[in-house]
Amino acid sequence: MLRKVLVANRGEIALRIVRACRELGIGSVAIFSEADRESTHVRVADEAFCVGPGPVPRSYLNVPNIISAALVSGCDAIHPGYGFLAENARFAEICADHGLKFIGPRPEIIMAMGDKATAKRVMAEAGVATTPGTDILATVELAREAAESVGYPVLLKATAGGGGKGMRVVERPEDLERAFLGATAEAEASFKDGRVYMEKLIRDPRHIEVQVLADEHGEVVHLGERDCSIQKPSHQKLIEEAGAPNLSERARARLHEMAVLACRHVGYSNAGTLEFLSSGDEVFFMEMNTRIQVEHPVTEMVYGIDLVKEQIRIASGEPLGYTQRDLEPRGHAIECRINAEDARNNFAPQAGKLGAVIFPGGPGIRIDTHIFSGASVPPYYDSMLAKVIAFANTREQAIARMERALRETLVEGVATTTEMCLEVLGTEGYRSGVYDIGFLPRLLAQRVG
Amino acid sequence: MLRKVLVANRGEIALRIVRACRELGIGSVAIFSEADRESTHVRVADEAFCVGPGPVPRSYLNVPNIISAALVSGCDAIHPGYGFLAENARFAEICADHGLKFIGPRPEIIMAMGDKATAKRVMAEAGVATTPGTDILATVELAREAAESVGYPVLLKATAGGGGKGMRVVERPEDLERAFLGATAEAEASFKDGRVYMEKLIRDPRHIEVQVLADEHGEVVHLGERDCSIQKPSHQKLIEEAGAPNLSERARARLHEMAVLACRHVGYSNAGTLEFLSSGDEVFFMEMNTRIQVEHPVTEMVYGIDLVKEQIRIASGEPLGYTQRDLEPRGHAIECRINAEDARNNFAPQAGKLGAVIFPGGPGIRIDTHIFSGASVPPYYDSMLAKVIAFANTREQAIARMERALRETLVEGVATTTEMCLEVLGTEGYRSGVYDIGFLPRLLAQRVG
Amino acid sequence: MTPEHPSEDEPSARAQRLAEFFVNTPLLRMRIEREDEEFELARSSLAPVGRTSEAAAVAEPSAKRAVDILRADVVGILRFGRSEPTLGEEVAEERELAAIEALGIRTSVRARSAGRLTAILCQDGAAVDYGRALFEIERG
Amino acid sequence: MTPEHPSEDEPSARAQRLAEFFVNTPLLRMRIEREDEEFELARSSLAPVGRTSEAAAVAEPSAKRAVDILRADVVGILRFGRSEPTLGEEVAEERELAAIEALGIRTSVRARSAGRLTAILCQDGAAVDYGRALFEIERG
Repeated sequence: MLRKVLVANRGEIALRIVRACRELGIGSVAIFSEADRESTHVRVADEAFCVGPGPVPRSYLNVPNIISAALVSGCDAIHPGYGFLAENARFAEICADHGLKFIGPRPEIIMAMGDKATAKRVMAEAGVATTPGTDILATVELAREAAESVGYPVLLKATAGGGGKGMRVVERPEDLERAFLGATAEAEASFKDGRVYMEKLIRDPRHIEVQVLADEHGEVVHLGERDCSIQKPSHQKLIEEAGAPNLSERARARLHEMAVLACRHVGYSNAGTLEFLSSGDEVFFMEMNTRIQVEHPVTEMVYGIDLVKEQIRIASGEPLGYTQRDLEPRGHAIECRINAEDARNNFAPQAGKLGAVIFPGGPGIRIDTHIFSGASVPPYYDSMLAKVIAFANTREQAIARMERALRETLVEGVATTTEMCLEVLGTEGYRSGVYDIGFLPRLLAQRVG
Repeated sequence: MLRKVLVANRGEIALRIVRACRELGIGSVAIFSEADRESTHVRVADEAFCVGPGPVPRSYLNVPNIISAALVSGCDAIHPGYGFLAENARFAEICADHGLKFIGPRPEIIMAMGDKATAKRVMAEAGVATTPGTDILATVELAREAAESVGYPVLLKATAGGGGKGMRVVERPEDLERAFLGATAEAEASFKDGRVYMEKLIRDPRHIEVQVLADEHGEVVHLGERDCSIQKPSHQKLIEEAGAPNLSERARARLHEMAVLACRHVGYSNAGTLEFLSSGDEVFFMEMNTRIQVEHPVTEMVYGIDLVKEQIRIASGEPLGYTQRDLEPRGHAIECRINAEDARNNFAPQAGKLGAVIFPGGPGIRIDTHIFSGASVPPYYDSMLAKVIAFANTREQAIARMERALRETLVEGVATTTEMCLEVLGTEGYRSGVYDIGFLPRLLAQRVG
Repeated sequence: MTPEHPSEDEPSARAQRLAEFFVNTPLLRMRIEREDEEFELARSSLAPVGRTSEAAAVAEPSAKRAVDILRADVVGILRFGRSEPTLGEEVAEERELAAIEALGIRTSVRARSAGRLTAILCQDGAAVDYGRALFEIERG
Repeated sequence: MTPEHPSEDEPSARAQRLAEFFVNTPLLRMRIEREDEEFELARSSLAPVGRTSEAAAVAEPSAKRAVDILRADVVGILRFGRSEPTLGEEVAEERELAAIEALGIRTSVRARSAGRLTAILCQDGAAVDYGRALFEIERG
């Protein structure tokens, strides 16, 4: 087993990883920026090193200081969490160069999955259904030909993309040129990589993803799916659940099977998530996240498996020790993200000093948070303050439980998404389980209109 | 289903009941004393009524004000929680007289089980193993005869007893008279009822109890056992777990069977707990608690059943809707009580204003608490501030999880039992699961010596 | 921003004046928008529930004037009698101003001393809880 | 208890003096027992981790004197050079007082101005993190 892990992250996920280390009897070393000196992950870890000032490039992306902290504190591994350096293949290589085990898949897999076009090609080779589309399109002319063959409406996407940057919907041939040039320019500006590719636009899809775990000895299991279709207009997830409601057993089985197939094909190891778009009974591979996800707790609740502990065990070289047959989901889990955001103002992020903070508890409620009464919310980072997770035997009970939990939640000092989550949970659409990624944007548009 | 429930309690259990009401879509009315005006159960309930000043007899035992609050707010039921009026048969009758459903068993059962000698006789009739012993002993002479037949050492106990008051251990015949007179006088002083009875003293027993649920249509199920042997010298429980470690399957099955048998025999309804002393493979009925217990969450975790919701459903006249065969425990759960007590000073209760309060979270951690940063701990009430419950697939993992959770716990402003719990969890005795009710007293005695 | 001493016209000074005003109102939240600035003030929802502002409002004058606050000492329904109390009227000591009905029992609410009824803080038929302020009497 | 004005000899006054003393110590907890009374003082464990008391101790004099605090700006192992810095010695501007080794690279810690070395806040061979105060120099 690994002896001591540097946690190269902050906030709730850093705390989450420290907790897993503790429960495994492994040492933990936190890093923090000057803005996070009082944060919970710093208080709770065995040791903590300041790695730079508040702004992310100077602290949480300060690779030399992070690696140096790991070395001087005698760590033998680094857990990157999500965001920051989690999907940076070069960072994974640097860890290896310094004799530090990067807790995640091999660098070449991070690299391959980080390039969306490559990822899609690899998955198609593995027999995974992908959205009809193309490889990199060098010119408008090639894009025009491709669009005719794929069939309008199409989506232009940056290969280095994320967060909707460098993405354009093209409904008609006459809009193609402008969209192509716009997407290329935006991708160039955002990622210093202007290459774009094309996909068939799936209308009103659901975002369904499959959690996988793979050890370093070739054993691969899936831990079912999550529905993450409740997304802000920026495509950031707000509410997730496991399992996905109103999914046919056929589609569900196919998703699980494809996820395992894909991991075996690429020789994947550690935790990962395959994201799919689903429409009716059709599913299309979208991308693979080669790290732990924000929404991993809903899977943990229904499978009774601690995914972060499993990540560490796998990185230690241990075999999974169970097979797919040993895994059986039980009950239903929902996660609501409590973000420091003003939902009335386009989810504008909030910062400042918090007043009273009281989280709910009681049966079936799990709280993952780094904040507390009087804590500071620095302006530099992701706005997520907490995850409230509700678990119950049925989806209906989990919704009722989440509603009562959110009504108890008190976070003073900043605007939060608590009320927005409650509003979603109260809709007929959410309660029936029939919703897609356009659900929240439509709800918001109705409120304005 | 009941429409609106008055919660005749305070603190974490009042909050627990309000939460259950919320999840069932039932209205909730809190009561509070002037000292509890800012407490969480008041903030979270739909309505709240002040019923008197801080001291218990004037508020939480103020039956006229409590009943009146239920009536003027349009409640159709009262949930008594634990302590206060929970095992007061007369209060249950008064509720009925005012058309309020008392959420618990019928008054005559509360009455019968409240008298320890009667309870024991009834249980013996039902075929439940009870400690060898006697009925009420009127004189020292009768006590002497009884002791010869039961065999020394014996225990003299007050029939109205509780909390160790009116209890004496008698090791030798020459100590009997003094012990008898002492027990009688103490019982008279404490309970205005000097009657005592005798039991065989079980040396170094474990305290194991069985949770039952019975609907008002005759269906009875058990929800396994809890081991509550980690007790303070005052016999108050500090750490509980489900299931009991190192219990033979034969003893376990017998306990479960006897509990169900007893409930059927007395026509029990609602939630209840049968407490046993266990020594080796022998088990002896001790008493029955006709209410929800403090430690009910450990059972909820392993059975996936919300006991307080079940109490309300049962009181609404609903059938259980499942049988013993549908119930299967999963994993292991431990509860630690975080009390405002100075463990270095004989667990002297603490009161005052709290500073920072931060509870742990993450996978497998459940928190039931009414306190928060800056809350007041009034001097009038039970010193329990919070229950930290850890759940995991195995007992070993649950212990590791609890240890990391307690290390994260921060309650400033009063001394708490957090460190004491950690100390117990760290012992070889606790970890091996081989411990009895003398375990904590011995640990404390060692520290002093 | 230039580091000068804040003048009366600066936002921080205005915010402070607003805050001082706000804490003396019974409002939970106050939002002011002008052309170039916005202020939002909110009271902590952790403030004591119920009669806080009322209690503060009635407690303060008693320090300066000789004032009795009559409070409910049982939980029940408040009933005004046949002669409904009128704001400003002179009341005699032991005058029954109302009664609280609970469990079929009627508990009188009586003036502890003669004086003038300076506030009626309750309504006929309302459910009242323990300690609820009902009447204010300025002793004559 | 009789409501008198607290004198210097009363527990509350002594507690206050103790508290004032305590906050200026680096102690986390202090307990004093005498025949008839006990005092226990504890620092909030929520206080900023690490170098708080040290930072406060070195930050204060800088207001009165012309003091430079030299801090680590990389994470690594601190190494004193061949000429180990000595408390009280006069240092020249740009004098290398120590270096931080990290990933095989050596980063010098140099005096920003000439002056007297008034505090050495670090040890040879210690792991230092970003912002850690290392030396205090009173500018000459």
